[in-house]
Amino acid sequence: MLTKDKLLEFYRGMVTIRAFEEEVRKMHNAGLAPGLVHLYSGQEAVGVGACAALNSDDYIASHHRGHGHCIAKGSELDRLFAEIIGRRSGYGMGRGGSMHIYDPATFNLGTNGIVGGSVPLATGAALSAKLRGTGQVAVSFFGDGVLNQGILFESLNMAALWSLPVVFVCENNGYGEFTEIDDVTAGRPYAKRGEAFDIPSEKADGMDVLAVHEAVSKAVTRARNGDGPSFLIFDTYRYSGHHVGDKQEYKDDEERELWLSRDPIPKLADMLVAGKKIKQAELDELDAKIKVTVIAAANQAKKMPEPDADDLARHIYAA
Amino acid sequence: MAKISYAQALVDGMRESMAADTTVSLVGTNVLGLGPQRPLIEQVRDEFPDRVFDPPCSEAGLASLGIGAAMAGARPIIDFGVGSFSLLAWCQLVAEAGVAHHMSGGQINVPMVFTMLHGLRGGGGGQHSHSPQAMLWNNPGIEIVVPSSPKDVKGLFKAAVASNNPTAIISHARLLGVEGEVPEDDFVIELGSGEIKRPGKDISLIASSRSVVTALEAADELSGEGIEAEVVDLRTLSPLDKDIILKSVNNTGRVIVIDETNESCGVAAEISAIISEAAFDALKSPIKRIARPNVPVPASPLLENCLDITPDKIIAAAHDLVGN
Amino acid sequence: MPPDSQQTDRNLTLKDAVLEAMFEEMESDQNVILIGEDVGAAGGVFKQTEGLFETFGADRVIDTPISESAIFGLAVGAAMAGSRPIVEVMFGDFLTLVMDQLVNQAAKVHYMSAGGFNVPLVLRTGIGVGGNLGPQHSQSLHGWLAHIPGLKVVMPSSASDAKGLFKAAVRDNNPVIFMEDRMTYNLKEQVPEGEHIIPLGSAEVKREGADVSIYAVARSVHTALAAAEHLQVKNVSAEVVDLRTLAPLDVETIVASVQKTGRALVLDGGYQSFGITGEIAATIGELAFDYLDAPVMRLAAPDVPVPFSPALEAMTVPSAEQVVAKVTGMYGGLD
Amino acid sequence: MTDNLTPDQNSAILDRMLLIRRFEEMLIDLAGDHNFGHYHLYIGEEATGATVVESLTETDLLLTTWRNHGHLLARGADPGRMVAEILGRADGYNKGRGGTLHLTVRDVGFLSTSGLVGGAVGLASGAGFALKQAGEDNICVVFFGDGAMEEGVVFEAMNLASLWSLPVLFVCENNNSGAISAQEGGFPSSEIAASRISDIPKSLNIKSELVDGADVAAVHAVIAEAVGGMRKGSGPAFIEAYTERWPGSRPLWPTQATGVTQLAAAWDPSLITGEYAGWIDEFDPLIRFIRNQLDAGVLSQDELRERDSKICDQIAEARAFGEASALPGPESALDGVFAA
Repeated sequence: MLTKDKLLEFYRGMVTIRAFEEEVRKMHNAGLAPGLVHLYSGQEAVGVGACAALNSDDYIASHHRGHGHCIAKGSELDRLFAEIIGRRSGYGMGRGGSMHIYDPATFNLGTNGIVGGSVPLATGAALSAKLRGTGQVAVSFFGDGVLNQGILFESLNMAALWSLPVVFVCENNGYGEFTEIDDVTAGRPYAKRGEAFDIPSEKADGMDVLAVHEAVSKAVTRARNGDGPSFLIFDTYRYSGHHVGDKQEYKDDEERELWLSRDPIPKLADMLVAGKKIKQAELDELDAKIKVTVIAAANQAKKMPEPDADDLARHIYAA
Repeated sequence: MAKISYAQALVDGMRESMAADTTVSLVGTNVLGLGPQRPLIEQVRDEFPDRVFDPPCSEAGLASLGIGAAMAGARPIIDFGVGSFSLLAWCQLVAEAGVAHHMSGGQINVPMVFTMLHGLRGGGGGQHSHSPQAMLWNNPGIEIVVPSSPKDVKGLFKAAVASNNPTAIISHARLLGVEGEVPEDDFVIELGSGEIKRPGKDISLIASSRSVVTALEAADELSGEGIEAEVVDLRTLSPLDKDIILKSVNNTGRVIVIDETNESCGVAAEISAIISEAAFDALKSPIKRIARPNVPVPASPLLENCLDITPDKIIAAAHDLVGN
Repeated sequence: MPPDSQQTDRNLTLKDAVLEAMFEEMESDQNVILIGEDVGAAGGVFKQTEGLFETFGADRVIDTPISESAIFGLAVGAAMAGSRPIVEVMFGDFLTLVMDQLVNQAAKVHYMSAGGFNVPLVLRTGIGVGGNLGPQHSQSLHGWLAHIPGLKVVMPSSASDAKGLFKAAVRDNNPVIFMEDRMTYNLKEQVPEGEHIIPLGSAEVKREGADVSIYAVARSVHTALAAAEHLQVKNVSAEVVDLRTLAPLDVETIVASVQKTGRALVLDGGYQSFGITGEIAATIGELAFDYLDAPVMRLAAPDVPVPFSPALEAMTVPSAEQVVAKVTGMYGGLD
Repeated sequence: MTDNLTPDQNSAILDRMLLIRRFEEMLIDLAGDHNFGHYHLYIGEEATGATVVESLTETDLLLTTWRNHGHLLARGADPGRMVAEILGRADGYNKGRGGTLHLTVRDVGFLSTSGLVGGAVGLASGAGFALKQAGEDNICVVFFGDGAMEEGVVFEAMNLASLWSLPVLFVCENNNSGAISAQEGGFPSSEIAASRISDIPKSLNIKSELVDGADVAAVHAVIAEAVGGMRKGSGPAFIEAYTERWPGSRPLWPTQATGVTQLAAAWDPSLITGEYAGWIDEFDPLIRFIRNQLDAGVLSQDELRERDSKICDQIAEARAFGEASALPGPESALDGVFAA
């Protein structure tokens, strides 16, 4: 049974990510965040539920829609904003941007611009952890599009062969860019892709932070006990489309409303209130506080200095 | 002559190719990126609904699919969207498509087209800004088309589809919206034919893709100072029109090679080496290269702009040479 | 320890010199691991990893499935997490299969994370034409790698250099591609025992000369040295510069040599178009134009897939005779 | 398995198996006289290739790998021109550019012989795509080994074939069964976590069958059914044909470990001796098939001897043709990079 503190931690995490992404949207619309920006709004339950199952020194590897994972794993909001708008105090001093945020302090192997990029990276970190005997576990977050990438298949095979402490987390938000994933993916259910390699595989509700947390906790325990990888698929939804500015003409209202009705934040709030763990008014207060914190971090980031052109060629090679 | 955008001209070239040959199909529909020109590709789908496919995210599988289909007699167009993603299918590109004809002793042809966008695009960062053309030609067997204008992309596109070899059509992301005049008649531009985009006697600016546009801007300014720059557009890297390069160098004696691939082992290095081997005696001064510095592309606009090739960089280099 | 290294005679083949370097580095650093196809129990397809599995065990000498892309991606992840993998890609041609991981991940992580993560790994691969392996197992594709900022590229020509460069590569905190021409595997020479490090980015003049500089790496260095002997007979004194690493490139040594001789020939076993010869020629043209008495000439593999037939295959490897012809051409022909 | 093949078909299959066996035995000898580099033999797997082609029409397409000699011969390629190619001669099918690893014969329907693990599988989906676009009922067959199932491109290609219902028959020749393990210092031919290779295509909704690749009738039954369905548009199929690896392929360079095949071993057990007697007796598909045909009374020992003798003559001629063929002119090495 999860404690009230733990449930509130989930709540705080999800609301923070939602508020953060709203600020990113504003920044992008104001021309501050260059390139393509992919928002995590709608998928918060996956990142928060999964990262809450991890120790602080467990690894994660993320994807192009990765702000939520960074926040859930504990990165600082102002430095995240700073990276997204290309400032010198950002995690990558402005070189990476939204799709390439690396944070060694939280054992985050980076958001990634290549579809499937996170998969071998997390598998490799798991191999390293196993060889070094550290007891660390690695989680690879990836989108449904990766279900059709060969690198997933190669990595599943090796993780299973060597019983590596890695959890493969597929966030199925229904679309690869603008294409419905079901239209371009053979084989049902998708969990069979893991089962084919004798990897324990299951699908769970990605709009329910408790379901995510439970599935990932089981997988992490298995990994930490030396019993090898797991393959999890969470069905979820991206409210903002592929990137900020995507008009999402390929979706209909019925679909939108269905998923909105399953929003993980009110779902958890209702549970907390109905279970008399907290009053709605307290949650409202918490929401407001988080919003203030997030906006303050955003403002802080906007004041941070631009990169120095003299830094352009720094860090191409490590010393 | 109608004035249309590069993106529209590309689509027109594709449509005319598909109309002329029923074995031509389009697999992948991010040919025009995700920007404002993106919807134009729907013209192709509307006209040829049975020959346009939205595939899964499987670059290696798709490249293979295209190559195998071409070997079996079709003429597919396989779209990678972003040039950086061609690296996911590199093996298929260079070790299957590039070698099949030669390796089979001429028994097998691979008549197909790969499309992709390259170059600094504004916030593309390290994994969406690669310009793979130099690396592609460092392995023989693939034709490489790098157009700079709407007219050229249309004419070259049709030649690429008609060619019996694998051809990569690499468009600069920032050229898509650029407008230019395109003849209305049915025309094709032969692969391997460069073009003098602006004649001049004092200095040769040799470029391809978007660098041609930048070179033309620089040439205009230089002309105001009394320096007449000749702008040579290579249009295709493979086959390469060496004659047009050497003719221009023999005419001017001074050269700046401008290109957006990374400087080290890039297009500019190769062109420079070709010139110094074949036209050394015509040179009045060292050949200058203006290429992308050897740095992964940073996402920050400020840093990204440092990598961009601007008219100012070309003008400064021209001053150095003419003063030399 | 590998059997050869226990001999008092330190005359080792290039292959054994690298193996010795691997033994020493794995012995001194627990985090160094070896990953690849057939590198473990089988000791490598060319016996190039023989004995490592027996000494360091299956945990540190890891046999993999035939999944080049994921193997290399996994090595990048392991390196970010604190291991120091040596990844073997059996044939240089198979670099095509790891290109995305190499270019889009390994080369950029340090930069994009502003120094937050290092990727200390060595990708070891065998290259070069020979043995009639045909178009998919014979190429030398280092031009691509030298084009990508963030990668270091090492190409030794001799056993002693191979050991010293390999040890430096393993200790380097960046992704290093270590390319050995299989046709040099059995070349022997005296190799220093124990700690012997050659810093990456240091070219070496392998033969002093006054009249012409010949630049080369790996097997081509031997071609250049053979050509230099022929040229001596024609009273042309050739200097042979072994670049040893393409990235970092020792521009200083390159320029110093041509400033002395006034003539340059760049020789390479990789493809000419957009390859390393173009880069060196352009660099010399930019930095030493005024010293040049003749155009910088290039001799590289012709732009053709490497054919299988012995008769055809030989045509794709630059020969000493061709070097001599190119150099004499710079003098308008010599007897 | 009941015999579902006609006597004519059985006879043709036997001739193909004999041709392949004698060709490859000759190659081992040839390799002693000429250094043509690293090569791979099909001995022990003949029943698969020789039988699969029975279900194909002239216009079907094929793709294969470095272990291709059996497939090409089964499909009717000229052994003499094959020897010429293996020796890198001008009369070779690829004019000396391909060699054993890339021997391709377009005239009998082969599109590619890729040297890259899994390379041919990716191309096969493309061939299937073109055939489907063309709208005829032709199919495409791709032969590959178990190691290919470790390559990501194979998975991507199978997903596409399944998704778009492409007429591709994936024939995985798994010769890993009982292969020497890595611990014995040999080369395991695959490292796959899946309990059964055929589970992988099944996860992509591809109909998959497992068959004893040394059993002609069994191979024919699964192939004929799969091909029949594919011609009617049922989409791709995957057949895993397993064989016991021929001892002569260990370690990596083929050796005449089991000796030149004595066909009489099919009826005279005293001829089955030596270290690998077990393989010859139980797993050699040629011996098995001859026994089967003799038992069925459709073949006599004399007839077999006569046919073998003819095939051996044909192989000797092929060898002589290949050896007599000239090396290509070196200047031609640079020709033909691009098609006209």
